[in-house]
Amino acid sequence: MTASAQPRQLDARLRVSRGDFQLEVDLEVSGQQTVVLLGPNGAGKSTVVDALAGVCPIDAGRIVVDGVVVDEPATSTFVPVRQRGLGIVFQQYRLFEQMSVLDNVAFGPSAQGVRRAAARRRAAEVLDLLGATELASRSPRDLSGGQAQRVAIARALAVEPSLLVFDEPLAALDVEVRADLRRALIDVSAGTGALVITHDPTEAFLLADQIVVVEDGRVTQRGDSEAIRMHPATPYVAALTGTNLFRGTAHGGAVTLDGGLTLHAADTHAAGPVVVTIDPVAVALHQAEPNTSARNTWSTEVVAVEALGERVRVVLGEPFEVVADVTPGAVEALDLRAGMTVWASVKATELQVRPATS
Amino acid sequence: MTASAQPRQLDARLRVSRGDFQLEVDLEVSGQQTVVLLGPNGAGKSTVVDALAGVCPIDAGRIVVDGVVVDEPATSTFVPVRQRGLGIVFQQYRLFEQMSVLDNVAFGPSAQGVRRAAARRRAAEVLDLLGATELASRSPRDLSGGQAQRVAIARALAVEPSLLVFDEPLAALDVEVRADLRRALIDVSAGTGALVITHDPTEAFLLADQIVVVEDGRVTQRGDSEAIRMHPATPYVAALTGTNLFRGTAHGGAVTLDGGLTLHAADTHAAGPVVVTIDPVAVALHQAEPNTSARNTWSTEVVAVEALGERVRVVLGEPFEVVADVTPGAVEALDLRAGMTVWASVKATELQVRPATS
Amino acid sequence: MTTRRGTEERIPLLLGVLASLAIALVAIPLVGLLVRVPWSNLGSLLTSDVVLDALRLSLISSIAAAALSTVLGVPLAWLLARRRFRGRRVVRAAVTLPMVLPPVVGGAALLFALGRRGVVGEPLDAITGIVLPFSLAGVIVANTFVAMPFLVLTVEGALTNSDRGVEAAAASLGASPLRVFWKVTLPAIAPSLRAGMVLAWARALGEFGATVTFAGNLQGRTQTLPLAVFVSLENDRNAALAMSLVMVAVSFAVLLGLRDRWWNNR
Amino acid sequence: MTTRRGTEERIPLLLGVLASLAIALVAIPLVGLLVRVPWSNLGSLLTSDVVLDALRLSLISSIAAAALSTVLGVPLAWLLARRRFRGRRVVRAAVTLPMVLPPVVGGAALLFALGRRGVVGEPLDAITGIVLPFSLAGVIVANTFVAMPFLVLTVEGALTNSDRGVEAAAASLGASPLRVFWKVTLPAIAPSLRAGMVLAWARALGEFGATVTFAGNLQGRTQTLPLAVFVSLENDRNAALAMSLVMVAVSFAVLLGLRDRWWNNR
Amino acid sequence: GTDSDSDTLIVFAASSLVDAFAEIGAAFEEQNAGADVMITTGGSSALRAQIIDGAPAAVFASANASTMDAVVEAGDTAAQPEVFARNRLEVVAPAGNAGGVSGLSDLARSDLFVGLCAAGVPCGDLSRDVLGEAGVTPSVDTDEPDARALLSKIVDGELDVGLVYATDAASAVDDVVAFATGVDMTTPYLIAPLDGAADPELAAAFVDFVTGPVGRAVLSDKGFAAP
Ligand SMILES: Nc1ncnc2c1ncn2[C@@H]1O[C@H](COP(=O)(O)OP(=O)(O)OP(=O)(O)O)[C@@H](O)[C@H]1O
Ligand SMILES: Nc1ncnc2c1ncn2[C@@H]1O[C@H](COP(=O)(O)OP(=O)(O)OP(=O)(O)O)[C@@H](O)[C@H]1O
Ligand SMILES: [Mg+2]
Ligand SMILES: [Mg+2]
Repeated sequence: MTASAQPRQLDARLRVSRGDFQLEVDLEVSGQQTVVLLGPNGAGKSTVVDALAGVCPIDAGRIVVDGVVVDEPATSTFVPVRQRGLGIVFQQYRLFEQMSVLDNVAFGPSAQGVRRAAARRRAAEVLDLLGATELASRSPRDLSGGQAQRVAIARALAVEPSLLVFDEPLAALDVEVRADLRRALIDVSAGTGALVITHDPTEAFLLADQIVVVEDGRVTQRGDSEAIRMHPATPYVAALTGTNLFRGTAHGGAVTLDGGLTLHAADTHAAGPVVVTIDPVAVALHQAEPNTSARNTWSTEVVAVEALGERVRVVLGEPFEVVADVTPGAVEALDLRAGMTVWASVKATELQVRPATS
Repeated sequence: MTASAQPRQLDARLRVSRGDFQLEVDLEVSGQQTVVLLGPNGAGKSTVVDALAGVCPIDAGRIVVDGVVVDEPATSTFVPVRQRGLGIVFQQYRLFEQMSVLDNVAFGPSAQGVRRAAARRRAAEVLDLLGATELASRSPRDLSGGQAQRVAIARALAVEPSLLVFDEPLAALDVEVRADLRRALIDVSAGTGALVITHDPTEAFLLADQIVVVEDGRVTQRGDSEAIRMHPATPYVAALTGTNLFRGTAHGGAVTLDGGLTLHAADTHAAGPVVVTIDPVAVALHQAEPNTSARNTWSTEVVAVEALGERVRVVLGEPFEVVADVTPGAVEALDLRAGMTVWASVKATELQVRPATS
Repeated sequence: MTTRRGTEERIPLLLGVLASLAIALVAIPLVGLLVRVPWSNLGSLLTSDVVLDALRLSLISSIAAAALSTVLGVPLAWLLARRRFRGRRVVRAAVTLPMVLPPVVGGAALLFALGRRGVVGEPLDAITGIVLPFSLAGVIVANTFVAMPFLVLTVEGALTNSDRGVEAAAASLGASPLRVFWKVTLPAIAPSLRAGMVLAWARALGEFGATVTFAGNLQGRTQTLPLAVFVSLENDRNAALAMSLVMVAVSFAVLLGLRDRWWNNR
Repeated sequence: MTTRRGTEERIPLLLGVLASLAIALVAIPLVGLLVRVPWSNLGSLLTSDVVLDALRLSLISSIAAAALSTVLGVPLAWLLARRRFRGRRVVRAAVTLPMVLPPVVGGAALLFALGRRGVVGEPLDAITGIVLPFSLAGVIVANTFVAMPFLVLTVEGALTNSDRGVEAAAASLGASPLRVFWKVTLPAIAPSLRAGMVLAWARALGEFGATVTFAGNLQGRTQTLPLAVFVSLENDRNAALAMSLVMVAVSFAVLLGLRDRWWNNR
Repeated sequence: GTDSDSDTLIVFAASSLVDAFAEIGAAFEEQNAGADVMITTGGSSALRAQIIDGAPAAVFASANASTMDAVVEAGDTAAQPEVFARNRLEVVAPAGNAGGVSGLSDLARSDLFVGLCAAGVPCGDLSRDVLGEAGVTPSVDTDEPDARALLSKIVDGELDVGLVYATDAASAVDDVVAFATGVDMTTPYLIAPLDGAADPELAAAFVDFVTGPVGRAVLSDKGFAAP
């Protein structure tokens, strides 16, 4: 879904260093796309926002918004954030404590020259859209966490930006509002592009036209929800999607994992560096050493047992961390508890081996 | 799982007013229980924390921690929070910006008289437990959102309180860390009780021994995960658990909903105020007026269509808001889009009618 | 929110003792002063032309100086706290100098600079005909010179302390730096700004040395209350005490009149 | 984090103009002063016993007064900002009075209270033999009296502004109010505390009227630089200018010496 | 306030002349309808500095010769200065005389709190001349910036003894006891009209009035000696 003639809303090559942390991320948002930046804590997601907002000017690279270069160290170009046409919701909300909620939301339109009364009308509209009308006259200091987040979102929406940038926009919201807001976001960003930052995979999969996975300052995978779900490229993404993923080296029917352990695989053609994924459902558990056709068996410790809807997720520890999904019946039968020792088995055919690409 | 001889960790009758908002919540935590306070935004969850922390002294009622009355207006009892033995993680983290992360975590032990070196050792231990060792020498100002939340949790854990109070402890954390932390929380609170506040039902269902649902300052339901899931008492809880719930009045085989609409039910004995629940799967959708045996049919507008794993959730609007879960195939067949008009039907036998208790 | 009695922690002993000492240090001399005031013939002492003229001039000049200090000093404080520029430390050090200079020397410096024969004053007179010394304008300039540094340092301290993230948010909504400053930055530091304004006003109200040196001491034109007090100290001590009492009363009235809300807006 | 050049927004014209005016108001008189300083025989003027004695006394007394103001004033500011008690507004108004009183009157009030015949001073002398007037201790008391209010108001403003949620968090971790104050509250307002200390120090360094009235003027015992300046203004203007230059230089040195980090710790 | 500057006669006078000039000014206003005499007092040298810096004064009355000389040198006087009065010093102790003071020699006692005017101000210079003449080395506790400040510390009992002008001692006759120094030394008071006077004739008339019979009478009433 790449735009053709129309300029991209955002085209950014970001190179920022912040203390010891180095960020190297390339991002594009075009047309009416919603791009989701997904990554673990401290991956650099908010740093991307800070770079776009000019709080952390980039050290190298280039930020282009709506066809205009807004930050490019090489040419000493730096456009202040107020002229960048971005609507940003910061992770910490950053509401104006000395104004009412209504004035917070009206601030953007006012700043853009809308007359006072009109700006307040616009603010009231947006608050209404987000179901926060009754908060209008409150002080931000007297809001609950979720209410504050809703107001922060309203404030950013009120300026009708050409690109929306949302840092964890839904984290503090309850489920009902979250669904409403998700719809509102999709409505609002129908006209414009949106860059949404989240660590919540469900949110990412629901909102995203494209997902960009960031880990430790680097992009580790890009693609639509489907592609990311089907072919996780890193252990982090695999964990997100509930898959076990390992890196290793294949040699004729066996794969030696980076940890040292060797597993048998059905695929005898692969060679060299590979990525191995194992569906948690494919991991079977046994009370004693199993007499099974499965080629891979090992004894291990149960680290944790968690209910997961109709299945139960069992986390296994040494010698290699694997997640197994079993039925509640199995848990009862085996009397699974954290700390106990069990035997695990995986059939060679359940190992999906792909050549490592990165 | 109620404690027997041992005094309850927490026994609170909270009556607080804050501006227009009134809170009336009774809470008990005993033994090694984890009680989860679940509720929508602005329900008063953080106000409960503020009351326990003495930030919002209660107007009436009584707070007893570990058998000691710590706040009771009737007897003018008020014990400062520092003597209450609570470990609190506030929703806004509230880290000490002028200290390093390590000193933040060591602050509690130091305040309790532990010598400097020992306090720092303890802090390092807890940081390690939460996988935040590499943050130790950083300033809280230089942390990402999730890192800050982790440090706030470490800080509360370091004091080994007799009751842990966590206000949305996992909101900003990524999925991997969340799972780790959930385990750590369960570990830590194994010795003590814990009061965990959240708006995330998954989190609630995973952590809770008991769930207390708060809406608009009042408790609307109590029970274990199972009970809450099976018998939602309010539309909010129903929405959480993916069920349609309505209130109305039954009269011989029909129920008139509070909105005015009348539905046919199989149960002809119920009379008076009732709660009606409908499983989303039981709602069928049709392109035109259906020729069906279903007793309840109506024409309605599609408000939203959302992918939900293998099913698709369709939100229907006027004349009454119902959620339908259909297969992706059905979506394609009907070409379902937000804004279009469809016909919906529900069999009378699918209406579960229970007498309203509250 | 009204707090229930008994819900505040006791005041720590150490802090209570030190604060009491601080109050004593201020209160005892004031009591000493009040004891000596000639209460019996206070009325006649205070309704003289000299006192009324001086009171009027004091109010005008101190308020004008506080206003001028705010208008000029807040932007300077912002510049010092928010922008890195060459010579920033020198400017900051220079701004505090009027506090350090004995006021009399400050007045002399003002004369050297802005006096009729002064470096800037002479051309100013020649071009515009404006003569600052021995005029009310001169009193205001002298008062501003000594009072402004207090405002600048107070406001700068508060700005350094304040959260810049909120300013970034305002800028991202399209607000110009001036709008951010006016609508977001200033309201956020309001309590410190108020403290700074009170400091400047009070310093100006009590100012003596620089004023007498730069603007002279003419009743009805440049003689403010402190000058009148000083003159009476020389010959009529009772009158001086009575006038001091007026000053105490005026500032008490103003500071009490600023309702508590004005100070504690949260 | 070093900022790339060109990434800061231009200084808004209005703020820039006003800040420049503020700088001019301070800088021009200083230039005027520097122009008149007798540079040629500066050396001999400055190495006299009078100047060296006065410099020593000035440094001792101003630093002592700033320290005393901090030790007493910070607890008082905390009390005013954090606790509601009867008479709080009266105390706050009273604290500002020493700023408003002409220093000479302040000195007189100190004499009435703490002088040899004073309300408190006479019993103090009788019981302990301590006589404050005409001693260095008296200079320090006078300096503290005039300087402390600046610190109190600055710190109180900052405390009112600061986030009490963090204090609640500290208390919930078991910290006593004193520990919260010392470890959390004070560090959080450090920039304003520093500003207040500089204000108090500078005010004490320049203090003249209260000192001469309360503690007298004796070379080597109570004669600080401003007193020496005042006395020489009468007869040896060059010496007075030279000494003023010393004061300017000392405070410049101190303020520049406080590294930038000391001010901007974030 | 000031109605019109042309009728206002601004007189700069040394501090010790405050009372005397207030009376003389009032008498002058009575004789010259429409004239408004405004007396500004201060240390002689501070006034000198202001005059040289362009203060709009019409008449200057100084408490010693050297300050007047400086004004003359600066070319700011409109006529030759005249001596119009003299002042001498007295030893002064607070009423009750707790220190048992009896004369100039008590200034040498270290058990007393002793105050003088600072060197450089007229009364301070005169004090040092007098003490030198009498061969007394004072045990000084404070050098006050002017005679009035010194007097008020004696009145309050903060100082046990000091040297002030006889005119000052006379003004506080109820609060102090005074003793002659035994040294015959005086300081002259000079007066001159100034160049910057708005109405030079009025300025000259005021100078004549001060040196004339009315002025002389008031001055001697306040304890000044004849020129
Ligand atoms: N002001 C700063 N100075 C130095 N390092 C910082 C600063 N802010 C963030 N960092 C570091 O940069 C890295 C990226 O932080 P960032 O806030 O971008 O993470 P994030 O992806 O938004 O994480 P989260 O999901 O926890 O919000 C982290 O290691 C963080 O500690
Ligand atoms: N300081 C305050 N003054 C007045 N009202 C307040 C204050 N703080 C919160 N409220 C109001 O009290 C109600 C309960 O707020 P609370 O913070 O307890 O909600 P919450 O359940 O924690 O919500 P969230 O999930 O959004 O954090 C809300 O309506 C809120 O607006
Ligand atoms: Mg972040
Ligand atoms: Mg909350």
